[in-house]
Amino acid sequence: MFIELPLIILLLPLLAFVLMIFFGNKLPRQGDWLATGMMTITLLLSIVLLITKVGFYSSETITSNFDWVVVGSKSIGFGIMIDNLAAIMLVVVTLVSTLVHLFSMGYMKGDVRYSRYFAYLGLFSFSMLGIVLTNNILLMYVFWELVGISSYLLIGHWYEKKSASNAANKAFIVNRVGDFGMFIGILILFISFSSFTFEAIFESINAGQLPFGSEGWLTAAGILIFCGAVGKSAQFPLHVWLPDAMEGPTPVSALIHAATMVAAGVYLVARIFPMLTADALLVIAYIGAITALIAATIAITQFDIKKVLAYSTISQLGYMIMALGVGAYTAGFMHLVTHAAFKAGLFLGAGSVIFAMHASLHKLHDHSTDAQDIRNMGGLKSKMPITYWTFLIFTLAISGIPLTSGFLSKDEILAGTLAFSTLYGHWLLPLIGFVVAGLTAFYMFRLLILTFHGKPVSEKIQNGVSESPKVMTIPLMILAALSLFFFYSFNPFGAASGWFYTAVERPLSVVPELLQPATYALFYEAVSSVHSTAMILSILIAAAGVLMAVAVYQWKKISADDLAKRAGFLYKGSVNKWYFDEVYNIVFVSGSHVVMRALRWFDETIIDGIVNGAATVTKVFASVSGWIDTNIVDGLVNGTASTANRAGGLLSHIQTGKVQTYLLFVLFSFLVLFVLIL
Amino acid sequence: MEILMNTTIFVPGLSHFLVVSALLFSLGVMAVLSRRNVIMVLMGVELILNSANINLIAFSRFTELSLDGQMIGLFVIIIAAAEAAVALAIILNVYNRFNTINLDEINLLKG
Amino acid sequence: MVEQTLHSISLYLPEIVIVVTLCVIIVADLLVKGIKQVAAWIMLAGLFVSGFFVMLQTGTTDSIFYDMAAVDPFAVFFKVLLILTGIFIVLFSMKNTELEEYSTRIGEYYMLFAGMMLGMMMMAGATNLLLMFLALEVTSISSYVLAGYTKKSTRSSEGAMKYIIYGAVSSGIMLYGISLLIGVTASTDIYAINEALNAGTEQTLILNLSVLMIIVGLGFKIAVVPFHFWAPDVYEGSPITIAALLAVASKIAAFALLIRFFSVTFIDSAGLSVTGTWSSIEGIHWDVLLGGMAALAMIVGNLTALRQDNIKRMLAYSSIAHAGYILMGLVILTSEGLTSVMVYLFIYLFMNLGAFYVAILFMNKTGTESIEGYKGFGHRSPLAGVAMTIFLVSLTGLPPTGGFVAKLYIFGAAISAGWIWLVAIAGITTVISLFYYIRVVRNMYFFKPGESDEAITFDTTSKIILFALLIPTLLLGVYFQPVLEFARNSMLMFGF
Amino acid sequence: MELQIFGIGILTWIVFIPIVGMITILLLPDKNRNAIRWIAAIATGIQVILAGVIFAAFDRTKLGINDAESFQFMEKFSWITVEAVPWVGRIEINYFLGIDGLSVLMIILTSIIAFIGVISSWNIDKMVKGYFTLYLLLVTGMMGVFVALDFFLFFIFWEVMLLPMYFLIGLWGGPRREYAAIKFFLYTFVGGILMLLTMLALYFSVAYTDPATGQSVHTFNILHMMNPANYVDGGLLSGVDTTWRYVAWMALFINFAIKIPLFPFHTWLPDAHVEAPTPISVILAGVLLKLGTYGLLRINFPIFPDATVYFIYFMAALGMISIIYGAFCAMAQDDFKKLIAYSSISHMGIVVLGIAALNTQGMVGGVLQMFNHGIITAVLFLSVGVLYDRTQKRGLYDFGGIANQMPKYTGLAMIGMFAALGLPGLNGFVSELFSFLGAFEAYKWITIISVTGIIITAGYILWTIQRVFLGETPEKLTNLKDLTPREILMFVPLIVLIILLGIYPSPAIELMNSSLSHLVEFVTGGGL
Repeated sequence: MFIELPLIILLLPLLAFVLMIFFGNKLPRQGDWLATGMMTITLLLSIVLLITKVGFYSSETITSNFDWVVVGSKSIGFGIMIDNLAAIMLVVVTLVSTLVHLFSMGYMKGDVRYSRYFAYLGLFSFSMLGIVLTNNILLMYVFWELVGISSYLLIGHWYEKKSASNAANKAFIVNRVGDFGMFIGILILFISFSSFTFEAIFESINAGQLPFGSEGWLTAAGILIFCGAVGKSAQFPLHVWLPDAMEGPTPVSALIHAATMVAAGVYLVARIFPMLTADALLVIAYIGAITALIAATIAITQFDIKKVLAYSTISQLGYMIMALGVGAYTAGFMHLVTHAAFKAGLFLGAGSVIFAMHASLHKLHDHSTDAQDIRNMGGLKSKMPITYWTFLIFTLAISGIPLTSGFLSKDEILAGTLAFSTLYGHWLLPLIGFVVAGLTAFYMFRLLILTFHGKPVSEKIQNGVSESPKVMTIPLMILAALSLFFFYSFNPFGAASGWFYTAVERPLSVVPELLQPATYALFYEAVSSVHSTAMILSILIAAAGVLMAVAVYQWKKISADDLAKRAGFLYKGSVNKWYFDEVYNIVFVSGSHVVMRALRWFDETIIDGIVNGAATVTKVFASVSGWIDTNIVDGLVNGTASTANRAGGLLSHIQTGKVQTYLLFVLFSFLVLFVLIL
Repeated sequence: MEILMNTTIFVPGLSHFLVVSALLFSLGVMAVLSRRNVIMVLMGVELILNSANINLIAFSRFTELSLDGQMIGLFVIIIAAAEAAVALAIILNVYNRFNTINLDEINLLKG
Repeated sequence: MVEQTLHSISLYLPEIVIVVTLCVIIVADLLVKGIKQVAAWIMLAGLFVSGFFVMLQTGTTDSIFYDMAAVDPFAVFFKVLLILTGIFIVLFSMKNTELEEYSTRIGEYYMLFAGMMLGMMMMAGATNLLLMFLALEVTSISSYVLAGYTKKSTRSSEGAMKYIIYGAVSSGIMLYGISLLIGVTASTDIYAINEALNAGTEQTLILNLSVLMIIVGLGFKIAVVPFHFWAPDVYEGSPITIAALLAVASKIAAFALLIRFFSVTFIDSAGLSVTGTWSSIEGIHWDVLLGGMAALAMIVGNLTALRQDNIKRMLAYSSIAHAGYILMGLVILTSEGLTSVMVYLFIYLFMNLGAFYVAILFMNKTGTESIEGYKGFGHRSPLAGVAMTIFLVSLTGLPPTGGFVAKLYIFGAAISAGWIWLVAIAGITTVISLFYYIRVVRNMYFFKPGESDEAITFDTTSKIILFALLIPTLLLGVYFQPVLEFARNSMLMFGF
Repeated sequence: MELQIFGIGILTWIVFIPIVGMITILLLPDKNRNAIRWIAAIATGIQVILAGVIFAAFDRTKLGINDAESFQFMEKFSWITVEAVPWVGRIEINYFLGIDGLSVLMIILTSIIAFIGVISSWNIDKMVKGYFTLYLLLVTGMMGVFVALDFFLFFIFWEVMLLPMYFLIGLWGGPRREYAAIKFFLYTFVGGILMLLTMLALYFSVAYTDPATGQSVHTFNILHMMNPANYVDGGLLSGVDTTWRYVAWMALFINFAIKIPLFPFHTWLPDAHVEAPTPISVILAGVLLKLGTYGLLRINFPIFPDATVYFIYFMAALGMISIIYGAFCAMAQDDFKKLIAYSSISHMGIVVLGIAALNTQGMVGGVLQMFNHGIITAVLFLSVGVLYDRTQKRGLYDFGGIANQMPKYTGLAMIGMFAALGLPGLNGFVSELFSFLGAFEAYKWITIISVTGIIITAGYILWTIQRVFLGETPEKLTNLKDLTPREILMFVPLIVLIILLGIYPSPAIELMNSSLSHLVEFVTGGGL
């Protein structure tokens, strides 16, 4: 039963996609019920699967493999692998997807390409489930690209807007850069181990085989594959696409760019965790930390509600990556799960707000005011109570306030980094971790307060705002519930005793011992010793962040402008997102434009010119000799032709028409030949 | 003159003939190349042909070639005559068309 | 002696038939008045009869008139080619509007034509220097007159005049060379000369000089650079049928003579072997000379042809270039090379005559000889356009046409003999040749005919003649075994 | 394996059925335009059916390449035989057809593309008779090259394509058609001469001993040329690793590189593509370019294994340059067709890189890429054609917002574009994957640089999509009609293939797996 079930789970959304693409427009209500219904079935099946798997087969890994293609003597298989990681991820994806489907029925109502939108959601869900279910890095790459393309299609859903299609392009191309590394990594693995399956690769490494016989290449392979995660999970330096991706419809941002697709990178790192060397892990940890810090610092100063959330997503993803890097495997993955719930909630909540604002602005025929700018909001609390309260829960969760799911996972991550430092040094990692925790609490509460609290910026707009319909609020409530601690562990202050921790265990490293990170036992011991310190610190810092936000924005004790002025260039840098876009624009976009124009010029002038070029040489020659008249260009414009032509012209000048000249030439040649043969 | 007659030692050898013919040949070629009048050019051609004739006859006198050489000489004379006849006819026709027999002026066909 | 003479006469029947034809034409021209084209028909009949007698000689190897001429497969091969060309030229001439103006004295035309045929057939068989020279002169003198046949045309007159002056000087020089050769070896028979040379001689300077002088004469006849200057002017000036005759028949005959002369006279008999490669007599570098000339001919001919607008002139340069390719087969000094020369000539006959014929057809209908004037012809006359395209493609040497096979064999022979540099030049110049051939095609097809231009149609006879040339051109591209075997068997006369 | 219809081998049928169609067309009067079109469609349709039969009957386990016994559907007739003469021995040219795993896919590709080409030629109204006559002749030439096993025959088919192509571009092409046509002609002709000379050198260096008569026979048989034992002593190309063998390899390589086209022999391609009418661009990119790489694999690799190994690095580097260079140049284009033309250069570079890997993955990837690229560019050129038919424009900036006007068209075209971009799930990805897999095993850095090409490719494809399909629809484009059923008909088979082979490429790979493995062994083993 077990293999059919995941297959059905995988293929149902594909079926939905196909049906919606071909028949969506012809169905009643453009088929939204069909897509949502099928997704709901998928969700239910996934839950069944999760319970069965974790409940009854917890320690087993269920795989099935079939030959996809045989090349030479090597056969390449495709297959499905379900371990607890996959089972949990499955539920996360289907749950968020179902809720987003539901939410979209309200949010996207009346859209020009309504059925197309649902079709793409189906395609995305299919691809994402593929990533989760596969046992094989190649197939993962395949689905990896497919989620990329669905993300491309969804970001560009409103493709009439130039900014939307630009954002879609940017997302895809930046991801391609990461995928390039991942692709090379995959090539290395296959060439070394003749297989794409994780299992076989790990076994080979465990047996002491190394890519090209070198430890360096193993580390390189790990980092290269991680490049894929850098792209997809929007890690520094490839994080620039995610904020732009907010051009897509908000539910899409919730689904793809907050909860699931961007977490695929984390999932990927978790999948390949056993083959990562200590060096590779350290790189990963630092990338995560840098990302978390950069994004958090940017998020502080943004005013677009979705942009703030986007940067917060990047920052949280940095957390997860950092956690995996330091070896806090379970914590990282748990953060993925909890984050999926509350970040999806935040986005949907933001969606609800934007939806309401749009409706209000629409009524006022105001098309100049930005519906997403928090400076235009304020005081929406009373108008949208459900949205507000759920939003508050999500904010608490992301800030790591106790009793929320976010606290559980974040706390473990911070403990992990601290433990890592006690083992290896690298104090920067926990330092960044705690700073970012504070920043997170600060900017999230800033967002919450500016949006919902205080006085409305414009009474008129506020009057038009009303609570969203049920299809939109119910998903919010479900997600809010899921952002509370008891779903993950009955102990609100320690996740380690919960089912999650027992279900998802850090896998054993397969790399040669010298290259291994600290063993689980060692690491766990370190974590236990610093756990309480970390917990207290994290609570304090989060509280400080919240307090600061409240002081600045609620009580207005401290002027935000003042702070900004004091921060000086730091503020400027943060507002301008540390100029990443600008630098990339100059270096890569303009760079490639220069290269391509240069090559085009080269192609048309030099390469083609060599063919046509001899002509130029002859022309110079011609002007010197003054022999060749210039009016002889016939229909053959081509250069070689005209070269030959000119030569022909030269020769035909010998043909003077005077018979004695001919004879003179004959005599001359005669003499020359005579001299030659002597 | 007298001295020459008396010097009976002098017998023209093959090389004398060859030198004469070579001179004749060169004169013919010179005529062909330098004269602008077609008739004069034709005279040059005659010189060339006859220089060859001198060769042939000399060879038939001085080598085992015997009469073959002289026979060829005869044929050549006939051919030269035929050629001259044809040439003159053509030149006449050219004169009718161009009103000149200056070779430099007859060059419509070129290039 | 009488027996010998009678025997010789029986083997000389093809030539005699031509002589008879010549006489009959003269008589008929005087007596028969009512019948149109009577001379042409007589000429045609004569050629067929002569061809019949040539066919009878297949396989014979004999020497006639006291070693003056040979009747052997080699001669037969070339005579067949010559008669074929002759027949086609007669057919061309019958319909040529250029000649219609002179219809009252058309007898002269065919009479001279017959004379020229006689000379050329003699060239194919001559083994004695005297006969060789005579044959050459008979051919030349007839062709001088033929070139100037349309005497009301200034161009024709000018061409004829240049031709005769150039020709006379060349033959004079050649005669001087022959006289030197005869003097050194004391013999006029080429086999005897070969023996004498093989016995050893110190006169290499004189010999080389005489070789060079003879090359001047023969080079003039085959129009190879640097002795080619007459050709474009004469072709352009002559009636187009005569241009075709000069480009094909006279070249074929001259090659027959050239091959026989050089590959008999100057071959090191000790170096002959079954491997089919030979060497020239030490110290006499005729092969190098001819090789250089072949290269020059390919380069100069093809390059100069690029600039021509007159179709006759273009074909003149093209034929100069082809002379270069053909010569290549000779200078590599292998039997394979000679075979390939013969194959080339066989195919060259059809494709070149074909190109000339289409030019004749277009000229008959529109009066233009200018390639620029060909614009839109392909649309106005699909059949002739396609035919012209095929002939030109064949001349370029693209498969599946005969021209490809011809080049294939020449190139192949040269490669197998190791003359890579020559083949390289041939390859490059072939590419160049593409331009001027394709230009005609381009003009025919890539331009719309003008509003007033009507379709050009031809009568059935013309079409039949066209197909008679077209089909071999195409067929030889895919099936050439018979020609190859014919050429190869004809080669056996040298006894290798 | 033999398969005969009316006593004539199936390969002869598939090669010459277009000639039959051509002759029929020639006999019809000019005015019967539809009859002419239908005849062309039927002739090429029969080809497709025959190709299907071949696909079904093909024995996947046979090796082919150098082993005459394991070629399939073989037909061998003596064509020209000149009996032994003392100085050269016997001469033999055969009508020798046969296919192995290397050619079978190309035959299928050719038949499909030829058929689609006819459908997309339906709206050509200028000189219909001439057009289809030349078209069918061209098809015969292409098909012939893929089945010929005699070098002479190969060469004839190769050159037969030249003239029809010249006319098809030159008469039915765009504004600068003449220039493009002559450029194409010139390049190919130069290559042809090089090939001719090499062929002759091979011919005189190879002589096998006829087992029946004991005679030494010179032959154009490609398979005999692969056997070192058949080289005569002292032949120009005899021996191993001689300078002449390198020269000969290079001459052939240049010829094929012109067709592929590899940097720096590629400049004919953008012009030819841009000026050619749509169906001819389809044929050109879909089939003609593959002749180059096919030639490398059929002739260069097995006949000159030593030189191949000697030059292989050079070849891989050229492949790399083509990939990157083509991609950048594509990005710089404003003309839709030119963009696709340069993308072809880039994608054919992948083929070259793959086959230069000299291992099975690379080889399989390369050959599969030949097939896939054929299908994909066909779709792309058809897409341009559709727009060009409607607007007479090709500039990328002339369009925008097509997606709203022509949704069906946009969907189909975008699948093609994504396939070109190497999106997994579509066929382009599979072949690129294997090509790079193979290449990486052989050349690390070259491959890594080459793979950056996929980023650039994504760049120009997405940019193109954005400029053409996305955005607001400009006023002038608001009355565009979506695809007609005929147009859908020409897209659908290709799109189906793109998706099918993207998901499950095994049927295609099975066909060539054993042959290509054998080829790799043969070449790396030095031809033994």
